Amino acid sequence: QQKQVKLQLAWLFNGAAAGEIVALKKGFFAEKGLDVEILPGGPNSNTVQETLSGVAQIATAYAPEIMYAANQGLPIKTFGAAFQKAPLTFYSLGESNIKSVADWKGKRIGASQGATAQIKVVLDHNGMKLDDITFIQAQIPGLLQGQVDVVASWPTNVAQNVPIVQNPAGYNTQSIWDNGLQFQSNYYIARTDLIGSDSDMLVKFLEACDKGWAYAADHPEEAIDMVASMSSAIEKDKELASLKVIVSDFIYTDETREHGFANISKDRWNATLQTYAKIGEIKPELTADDVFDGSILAAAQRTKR
Amino acid sequence: MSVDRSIETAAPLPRIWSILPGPEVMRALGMAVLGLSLTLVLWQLVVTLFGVPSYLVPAPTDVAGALSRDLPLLVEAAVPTITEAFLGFLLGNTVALLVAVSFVYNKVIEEMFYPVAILVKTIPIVAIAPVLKIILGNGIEPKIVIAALICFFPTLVNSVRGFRAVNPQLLELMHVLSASKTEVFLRIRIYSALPYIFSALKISVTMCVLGAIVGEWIGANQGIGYLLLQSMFDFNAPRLFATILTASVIAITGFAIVSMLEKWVIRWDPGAAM
Amino acid sequence: MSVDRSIETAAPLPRIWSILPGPEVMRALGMAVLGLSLTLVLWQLVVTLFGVPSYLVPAPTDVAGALSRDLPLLVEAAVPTITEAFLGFLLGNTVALLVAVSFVYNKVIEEMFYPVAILVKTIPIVAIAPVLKIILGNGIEPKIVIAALICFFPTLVNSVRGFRAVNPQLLELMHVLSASKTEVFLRIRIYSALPYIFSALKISVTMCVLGAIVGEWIGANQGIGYLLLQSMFDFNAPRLFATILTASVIAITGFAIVSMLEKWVIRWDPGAAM
Amino acid sequence: MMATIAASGATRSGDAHSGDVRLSQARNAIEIDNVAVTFGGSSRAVRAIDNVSLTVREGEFVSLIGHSGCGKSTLLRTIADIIAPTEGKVAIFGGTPAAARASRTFSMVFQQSVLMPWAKVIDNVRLPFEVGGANPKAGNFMDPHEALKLVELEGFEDALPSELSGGMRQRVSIARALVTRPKVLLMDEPFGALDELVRDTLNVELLRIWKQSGMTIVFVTHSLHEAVFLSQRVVVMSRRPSRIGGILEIDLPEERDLALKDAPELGHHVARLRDMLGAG
Amino acid sequence: MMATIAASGATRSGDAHSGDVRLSQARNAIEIDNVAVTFGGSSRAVRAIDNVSLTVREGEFVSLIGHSGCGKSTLLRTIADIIAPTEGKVAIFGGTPAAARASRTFSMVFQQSVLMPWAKVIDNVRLPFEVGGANPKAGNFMDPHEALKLVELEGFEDALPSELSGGMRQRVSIARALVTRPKVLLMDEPFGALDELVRDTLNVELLRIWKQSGMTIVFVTHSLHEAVFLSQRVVVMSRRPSRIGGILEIDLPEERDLALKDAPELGHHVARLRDMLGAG
Ligand SMILES: Nc1ncnc2c1ncn2[C@@H]1O[C@H](COP(=O)(O)OP(=O)(O)OP(=O)(O)O)[C@@H](O)[C@H]1O
Ligand SMILES: Nc1ncnc2c1ncn2[C@@H]1O[C@H](COP(=O)(O)OP(=O)(O)OP(=O)(O)O)[C@@H](O)[C@H]1O
Ligand SMILES: Cc1ncc(C[n+]2csc(CCO)c2C)c(N)n1
Ligand SMILES: [Mg+2]
Ligand SMILES: [Mg+2]
Repeated sequence: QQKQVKLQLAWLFNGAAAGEIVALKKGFFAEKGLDVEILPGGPNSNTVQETLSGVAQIATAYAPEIMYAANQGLPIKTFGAAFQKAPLTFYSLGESNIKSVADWKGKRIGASQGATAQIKVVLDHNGMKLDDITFIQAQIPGLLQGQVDVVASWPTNVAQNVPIVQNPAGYNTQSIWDNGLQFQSNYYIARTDLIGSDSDMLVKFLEACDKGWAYAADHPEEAIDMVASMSSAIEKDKELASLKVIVSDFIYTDETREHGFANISKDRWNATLQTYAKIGEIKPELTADDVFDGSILAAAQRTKR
Repeated sequence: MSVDRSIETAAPLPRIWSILPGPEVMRALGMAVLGLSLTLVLWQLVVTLFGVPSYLVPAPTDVAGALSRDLPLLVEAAVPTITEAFLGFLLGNTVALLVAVSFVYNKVIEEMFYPVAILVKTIPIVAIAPVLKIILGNGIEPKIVIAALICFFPTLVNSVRGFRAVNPQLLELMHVLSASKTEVFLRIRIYSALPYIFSALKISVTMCVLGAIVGEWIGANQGIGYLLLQSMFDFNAPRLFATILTASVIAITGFAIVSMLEKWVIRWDPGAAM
Repeated sequence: MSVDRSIETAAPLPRIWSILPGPEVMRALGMAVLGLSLTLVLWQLVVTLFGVPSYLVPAPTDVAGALSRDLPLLVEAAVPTITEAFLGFLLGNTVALLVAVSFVYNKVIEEMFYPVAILVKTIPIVAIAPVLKIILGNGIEPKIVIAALICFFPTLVNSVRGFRAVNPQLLELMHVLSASKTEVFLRIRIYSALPYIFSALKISVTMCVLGAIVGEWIGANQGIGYLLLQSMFDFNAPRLFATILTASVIAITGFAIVSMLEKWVIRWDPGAAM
Repeated sequence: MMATIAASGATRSGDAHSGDVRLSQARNAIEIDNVAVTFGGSSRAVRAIDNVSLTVREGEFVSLIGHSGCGKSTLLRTIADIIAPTEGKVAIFGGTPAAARASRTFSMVFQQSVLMPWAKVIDNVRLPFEVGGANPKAGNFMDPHEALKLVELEGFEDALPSELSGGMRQRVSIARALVTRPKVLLMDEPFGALDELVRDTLNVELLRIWKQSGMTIVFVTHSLHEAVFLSQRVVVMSRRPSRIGGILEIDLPEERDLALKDAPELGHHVARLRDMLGAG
Repeated sequence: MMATIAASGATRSGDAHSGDVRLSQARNAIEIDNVAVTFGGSSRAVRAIDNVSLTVREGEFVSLIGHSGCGKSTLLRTIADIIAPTEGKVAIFGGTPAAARASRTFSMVFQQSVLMPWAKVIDNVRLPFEVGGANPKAGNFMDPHEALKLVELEGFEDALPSELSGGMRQRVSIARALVTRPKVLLMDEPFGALDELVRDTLNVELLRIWKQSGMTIVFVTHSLHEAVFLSQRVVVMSRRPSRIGGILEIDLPEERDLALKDAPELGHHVARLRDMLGAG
């Protein structure tokens, strides 16, 4: 008897969910007795609310929204993090010669509205304030058209970054990871009560995802074919490039080599929460226990690579 | 100052109504193609002259390339979106008409619930998307409801207006005949409202396409909305614009169908009183 | 079957038109408050009975708390949004009326460019947000343009319809008087179209508020749209709903103003022919 | 003024309360008691009619004449329960006009033809069959085609109103009023848009229907000849605010044919009415 | 059929080509040459008028009579350039109707009052001053208040059309037609909704204006008395498809007053017309 589970993704089916899709397509979930349905997300999707309200038992989510949810006392927790590092990186064109966050002073920094807090933390880390820069909501075209000097993007989204990467004068980057904000990404979240009551299912889920990502890492072309079978508009060549970056730089890091797939440490969460508390985004009394339950990671057999 | 010759419509030429593509329809089609072509030429000119980069706005030629390359993809994506839009159109307009009828039947209901309708209209979809997903699941239903929500309001406003824009002398006649409110509705108000209702349907037929697209943004792996997001994410501007064009073709087709229906239904002169 | 008593409007009671709040306006206001209150009660009941969690849909009492707590914030946020919505309303409707006039002047223009108008209408804002930002910068302008884009279409469709819904006998009269097209427009078509135009304005006055909000989503650090996003981000559902309510109040107020203007402008019976 | 007229020859006071034994033998079809109507217009309040009292017996044919704008239509619309009188009251067969309306006791022909522009001629005529709970009574009704034949419009069943001439539209309205075989017929200048020949035909036809059916007819006209030719009594309304200026009893033989139209007796009555109108 | 009538007494053929020396002394105001109009309706094509030729001299007063629906309005609308004839052509003072229209050579009074419901009475009357490039010629025009006085509507300047009775609306239309002092006046049953007294007054007034101004008037009416009283010639139209059934020359004195309305000479002409109508 298969156990029915729904996984709500934060975004459309693409390379960032390759491991989960492979686990589904290769039957890794089924092997564990799970009948998983993966639901695509989108800009009008809110996975924290959807998990809370039972649209899905498990979802992927990003660090900021998890912290804000915890700040409101909402009963969800992370039990793993597919991306070991949050990829958010600030790009500038070579012409503008912005080599470090210190060079941001007086510059126009473009990002989505939601990235304001991250920028604040990065600035804070470099002894600056939001007033020292001009924040503009902008995307890559804004950088290329000279509306901003720096723009936030994810290096994993290879297709998006093509115009920057191909800039004749080169480009410079500052990632949040290297600039004082070390949180992870594509966290697996579930309701707190579910983590308590059905840890067995979550463990099996995590083990299947682990297997899926490992398979995707070893067979990227096949993985992308599987993604494309669920997402007809995927451009396989671009997505393959993305997947390779995702696997090599974000799924598998030193930390997974040591602790295994999807690892989260309390210390990292505590540090992250502190940076957000410091700039007043969340209550200072929040701790890793409010956002993280380590029992699933501890119980799961995880690949170390 | 040129003299108004629009009076020519009163000239005694035989008019042929038909919903089958007659010469009139072919002409309209030709004109539409001409208008769109002109727009494309202008667009191409602007893109070329000002050197607009293709990641921002691709040239029509690029879009044409994407169109021909991705045609199967676009057609495949159009199917669910058309379904959602059509069902949303039916649902939204039916509800709007029913609410409008209740408003016109009872002024108190109108005064009480018109503001509520506006309130519902001002709720951004993103704010209630999770609620819709819980109640309606992940299938086609929430998309239909979003399309319906989006096209509900124009039809409500127009049909309330239309149901009231009745020749007062006809109301007097019906009064003398002791017609019930329902009879006045079925025999007089509906006809008086038809020009308004068709006008509203023309608005909502385009809105419901947009509604279905926005609906797909709460989570989908098919449909025009999905394709739009994926193309945006991939920075595939030609495909993005080809997708937008596909949405437009759906909307324009819907508009044309409603227009033909209108011609077919309203055969009297809506400005005339007899 | 109750008999239609709507004929009572033909009874010889003195009607007082006024845009100042008279007893009629006060009554309408009271009814609106009643209707909204009823909705709130229902909402509270549903939330309480079904145990709807407050992160999804907060109870009206929670929202009321947020409203009173955040009132200064909400008022402050309302100012830029109202400005954008109002200017967008002016811009969108002016352009729509001008285009409608050109359509009615020249059938060929209509046949060629109605499809183009639909195309423009079906472009999702997010898809052209980067272009808008580059052309219009990051100030209030792109928000105004988005609000205008969103309310353009209903007014276009309704006024094209309205300009054509003219009593054919009046057209004959103007023809005999050799009136130019412009004169027919200014003296006949505008009046015939007014009921349609006001209906469209009622639709677009609510749409332009939503348009300004969506405009703020592509880049703003103030306004209702900003507050909405921020509240959503923070999972502050009570504040989110308080913000939506604020948007509704703006829209309802706009709607009420347009309705009063309509009463004040259209003093004749729009269904009547003399 | 009213006194002047009442004193003169064949006229008598319009005051229904001054009971006339000869007239009160039949039932009263319509009793108008001290009715006044005031309109509140955009510019000023207009008292259209004032202090009008009139009793119409069952089976009587009464015409209303008066200057344009004096309030004839207003009075007829008050009887038909379209306008609520500002003062006074109206009774139809002792009941309210609303009850009479509901029971299809009367039909009304409006001054301007009021047709549904979207409906075929035959559907316009059929309308009274199809609304107001008329179906149960429909057994008594006239065949719509027959009604159209009465007004000489056979062959136009399927035309739209916009395809008809002014007079043809007016005749469709008349057919619609006749089709229910009402006990009371209220007609507001029904033949105003018709040529004399059709008008003559319809006059004779109307008299025939009236005789045959025992209908009560209140007939507004601006043709004095027509009023005299058709009516048993002609009510002359004075200028605004309109009262009843006088009533002329038409003591012509019951059997009337077209020859009468040119007869000197009729001319005499017409001249009387013209005097009364001039005095009003 | 036309031959029968042409042979009889005072009538003559309506064929404008059979030039009559007596009539051709004045300029021709209106020449209608073999005009036919066919309507393509929703159900069938209707030939409303067929083969109509008629010449109206400058300064002439011609009435059109004929059965309801025979095509009188259609003919008038063809002259006024509202309907393009399916066959044949119309000339006004030798030019096209369109040119005549543009130069304000004619005014038209429609069968149904056509008023702007949103405009005050005075603004409705003033309309011809304000459109069609009329301003330069306005010096010649009548004061709108004077025009309203002519139709006995002083005091109603600021009323809306919905506040007027049917006859009052009709009179506003007449005032609007007169206000431009046109050389040709086309009137489609203008007095149809008026009581006889007002109608008599306006008849006399119209004759006075006609005499004084040297206007050419084409007048559609369904009152044979009115046609005879007003006109120099009465054109009788036959049944649909309508042709000119005959023309009656009215050899009454130029000076006509109300007394004539009851005179036997007039009655004689009316009887003639009735015969012609019956034959048509
Ligand atoms: N728009 C139209 N479409 C079809 N048929 C029409 C149209 N207008 C008029 N007719 C037909 O043309 C004929 C002549 O109409 P017209 O209005 O000229 O008559 P008329 O002589 O003025 O009648 P009346 O005295 O009743 O006003 C009628 O039979 C009518 O049915
Ligand atoms: N809705 C209204 N508002 C204001 N005044 C009105 C209204 N209806 C009628 N009147 C006025 O009431 C008076 C009587 O109008 P009514 O229509 O009864 O006249 P009538 O005798 O039928 O005239 P006619 O013979 O011209 O039809 C007129 O002076 C008119 O101006
Ligand atoms: C500049 C930039 N900002 C935010 C996101 C967030 N986002 C949008 S879609 C998506 C899913 C990626 O697989 C994510 C994380 C991004 N990608 N790039
Ligand atoms: Mg009247
Ligand atoms: Mg006519």
